[in-house]
Amino acid sequence: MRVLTALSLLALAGLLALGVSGVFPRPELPSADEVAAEWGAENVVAAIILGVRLWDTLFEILVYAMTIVGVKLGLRLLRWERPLPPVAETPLLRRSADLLLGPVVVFALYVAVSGHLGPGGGFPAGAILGTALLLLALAKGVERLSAEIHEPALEWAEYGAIVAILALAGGLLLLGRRGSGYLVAANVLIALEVAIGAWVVLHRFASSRGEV
Amino acid sequence: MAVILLSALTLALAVFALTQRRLLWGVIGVGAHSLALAGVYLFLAAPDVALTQAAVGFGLVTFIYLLALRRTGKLTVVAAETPPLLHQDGEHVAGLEWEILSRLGRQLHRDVEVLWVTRAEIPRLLRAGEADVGAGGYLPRTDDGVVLSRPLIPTRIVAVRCGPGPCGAVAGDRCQDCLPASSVTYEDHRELASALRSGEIGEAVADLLHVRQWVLSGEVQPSETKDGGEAAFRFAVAPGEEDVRQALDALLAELERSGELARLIARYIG
Amino acid sequence: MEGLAAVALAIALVGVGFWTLIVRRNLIWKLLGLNVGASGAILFLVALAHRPGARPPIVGLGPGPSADPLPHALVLTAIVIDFATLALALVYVIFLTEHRHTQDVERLERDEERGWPQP
Amino acid sequence: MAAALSGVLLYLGLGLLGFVGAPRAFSLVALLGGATTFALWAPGFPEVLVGGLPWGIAVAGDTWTVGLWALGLVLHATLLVHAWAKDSAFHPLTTVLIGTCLAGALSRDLFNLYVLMDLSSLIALVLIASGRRVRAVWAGLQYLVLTEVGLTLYLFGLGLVYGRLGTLSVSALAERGPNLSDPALAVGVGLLLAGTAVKTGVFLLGLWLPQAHGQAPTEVSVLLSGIVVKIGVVTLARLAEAFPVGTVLLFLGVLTGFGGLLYALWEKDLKVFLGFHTVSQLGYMLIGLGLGAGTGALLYAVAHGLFKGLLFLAAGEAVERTGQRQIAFLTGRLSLPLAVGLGVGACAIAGLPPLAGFAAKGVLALGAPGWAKGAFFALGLGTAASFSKLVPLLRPRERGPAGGLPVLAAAVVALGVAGTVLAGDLLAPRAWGEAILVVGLGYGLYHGLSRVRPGLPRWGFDWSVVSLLGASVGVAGLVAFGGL
Repeated sequence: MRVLTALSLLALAGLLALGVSGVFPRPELPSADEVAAEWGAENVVAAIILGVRLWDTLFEILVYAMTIVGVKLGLRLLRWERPLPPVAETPLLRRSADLLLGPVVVFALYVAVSGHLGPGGGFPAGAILGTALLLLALAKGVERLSAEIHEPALEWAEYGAIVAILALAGGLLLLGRRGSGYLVAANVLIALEVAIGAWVVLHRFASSRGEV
Repeated sequence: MAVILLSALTLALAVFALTQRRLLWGVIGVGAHSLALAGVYLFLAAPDVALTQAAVGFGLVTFIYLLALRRTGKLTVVAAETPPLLHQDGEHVAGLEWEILSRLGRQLHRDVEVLWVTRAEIPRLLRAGEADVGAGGYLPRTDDGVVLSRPLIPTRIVAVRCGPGPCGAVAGDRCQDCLPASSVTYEDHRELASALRSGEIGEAVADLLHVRQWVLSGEVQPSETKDGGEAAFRFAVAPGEEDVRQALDALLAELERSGELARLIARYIG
Repeated sequence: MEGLAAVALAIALVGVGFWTLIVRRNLIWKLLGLNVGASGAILFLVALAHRPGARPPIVGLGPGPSADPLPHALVLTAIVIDFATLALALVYVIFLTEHRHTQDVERLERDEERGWPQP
Repeated sequence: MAAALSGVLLYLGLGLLGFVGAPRAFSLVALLGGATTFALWAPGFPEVLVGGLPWGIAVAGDTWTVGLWALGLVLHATLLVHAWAKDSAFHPLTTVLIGTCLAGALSRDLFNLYVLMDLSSLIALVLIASGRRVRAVWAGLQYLVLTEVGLTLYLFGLGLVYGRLGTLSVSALAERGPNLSDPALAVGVGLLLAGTAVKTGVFLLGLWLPQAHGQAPTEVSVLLSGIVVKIGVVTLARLAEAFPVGTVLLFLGVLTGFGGLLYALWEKDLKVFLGFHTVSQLGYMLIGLGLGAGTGALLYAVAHGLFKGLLFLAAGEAVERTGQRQIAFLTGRLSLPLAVGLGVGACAIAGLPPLAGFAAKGVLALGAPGWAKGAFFALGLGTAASFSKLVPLLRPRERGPAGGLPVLAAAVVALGVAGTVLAGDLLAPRAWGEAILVVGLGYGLYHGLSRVRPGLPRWGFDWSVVSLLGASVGVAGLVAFGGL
């Protein structure tokens, strides 16, 4: 099997190299800056993601949302024979977690809101927020935190955010509205949805022990 | 230039990660690879991709791997082959310690994987984080630097003399501590026994379990035996694997209380 | 030159990743290999979008031509998709570990042939 | 255009709302909304760039779109009738999945199709694993990994094609007159084809299909074979539109047709058997695409969605109610509606007139060259022979609930009658006689074959990946060096 694998991988690499060697000369690029201006952005990538190819981005968001559903359904099935050992908790860790919370949220918000001007956008912002929140939560002890969180509210916020994005997309694509305000709104909604999703997924991975 | 250097680094990290033996190192390596990849994107004039790669490809992915590993990782056992405690039986591992280790694996939701090594290597591998548990009739030396479980089976250290000559033991064993400084060490008990039989050494220090096997099989006919004091077989646990040690101790205590341990000893050792 | 180095890296990553995916027996190792292989495809797109001396596709970031912004946008989607795939796959690996006490593909296949006896 | 897009948005949004509450109601409203928007845009609309120039996503309503929308809506209606009482996650997931498939039928953009193929596999995987059975999860995991490898290859191909031609839209690619003697395009197109073939489940490339379809819960199998596979088929149809790859598709079609059939002939597990037949039936669609007979391939895709849905529904119910998966143990244990459903489905797939399979096979063969007719004949013979295994199952034991079976059975009959009447030539006694002759010969062949027991190789996980890579390299090499 190893021989066959090596042969096919080598052949694949050879084919790809052959393909790359033939990729020149490259076609002319359309003028990107005008597209960005038309959508009210300075970052052309943001104009593409939230404007020209918003239709793709919708499905990307759905990929993410369906993964969350899958993780929820999948990790609920587990039967833990033994509870997990609690995460070590020290007062110092808890204090610094409280202190870090503010800056992290502000930074993530900045990444989201400025996404149409420079590098950034809803997805990285949401990922940063979700990951950082869970790290802080682990420092504080997941058990206590999950008791404090109102799961249905989180679910409402998550699906509400996606439906709002869908509605916004409908408005942008079907009615032809454009402008930086829409881009900021879309980025913030995406960041919200991604952050909640990251939080839910990681939280499940960290603490699920199955209700079956 | 920066791209070329970073590319080489990225590839090296990927190769490093994927050739590791321990999953944890693999995950950490792939995480580092993702981060280096984000650097490559930055130099390829793709700052958006770099940021997303760092936040999602590096942050979320590594985090989720680590969380998944926490409950599904392999329990790597390094051991010297010691029938009837732990030995390879055809395709499978068998023995008294195997019964306990496989129970431990089930409890921790981790696959147990046994790697056969020499006795002297066990503490080094555990300290380096290459393995979680050391086993195979482990008699700890005082300066091992590993964490020990509760005693599993009590035994004694015995010196057997067959003729004139120096004294030998297995390297890395507690028995090594009982020897005079000029003595000879061997890699495993089989070598020790054959050296004793061939007259290469005149005396051997070993645990009672091995000595009994030698005597029962007629391999060694001692002319004189000396008692070297009490000892106990234990499991060694890598420092830092506190939950493994706790689970192991709890399991051993439970087996002892229910009498299961005594039954196992009767079945395997008699 | 820079683009070509990145393309070479992308092809190498796919090789290394898929090799691991096939040769390793543990499911999590396989997923790590898949991860590296998929990151190769993403790098490939970004590398092909790069042109010599290109600036990032952000208005006002210096003179000269910008890199092709479209592949960058596509790749953002692909990165998220890779993460989603990985998360789901890990959930099911955990599920199998729970129910079969193993992540070893050969053992799972042997169990499959024997009709999944109780572990 | 606006109607079609809002139909998709409606499906997705209502499906998501279903996760929060009232799943059945939202699913039903989505179906009604989808049907309404369908009526608004049918019979089609010209291509539009959603998002505008220069990089917008091309969508259009052509015959494929119409056919797959109709198929998706019928399957959705069937599942609503059949699985009204299913648990809360099933209906929203189904709704979103169908919405994804509707979007896939609309899309004429290679990257959009990539995202949709990936999304549909992920949702399908969640649905497969929702059965909470170890074997389903194991099959689903292999499905996920293999699909992901295939889609990675697809991305490579996409990079090459985009890098060379600078566009992703199918029509724009076709306009630029792609020339496959250009190595970048040849390799790129080869990898695009291979990646899509993996996702579609073509033999040797997508070896995940039979187990994943066979081990999934009943309703999920219906969706998988009914419509999820068709996203791959429609992507292949788009690729065939953009690039001159007919010969490769013919090659893949013959490969998957006979490869799947070979395994189906000796498979004993009822649902896995049906899964192998999905692999085999793909052969008809790919050969149709390769010959340039788009209508025939589309008709076959829709007909296959309906009759395979019917077969999986009946077989799945039988398996779930009796707890037996082996065909031999199911003899005489089916209730009346299940036996009738299985019978109608088997007759349709074998090509008995005037059912859907007969019409689709007839239309496909209308303009086909001689060798293709021979291949269709051999495939039909093998299909009839392998489905002869199910004849003992058709004797019902008692009455029972029919669920969604009548909806699909009626659709199979209606499509068959309509296709037969509209195609004209198929009303001739000769066509009917030939079809019945093939089935009769196949039944005879079955009795001959039942004595042979060949040792077909089993494909483990690793071997499936190796075969995927090897076959993909083969396909790409064929495009690059085959001088096609």
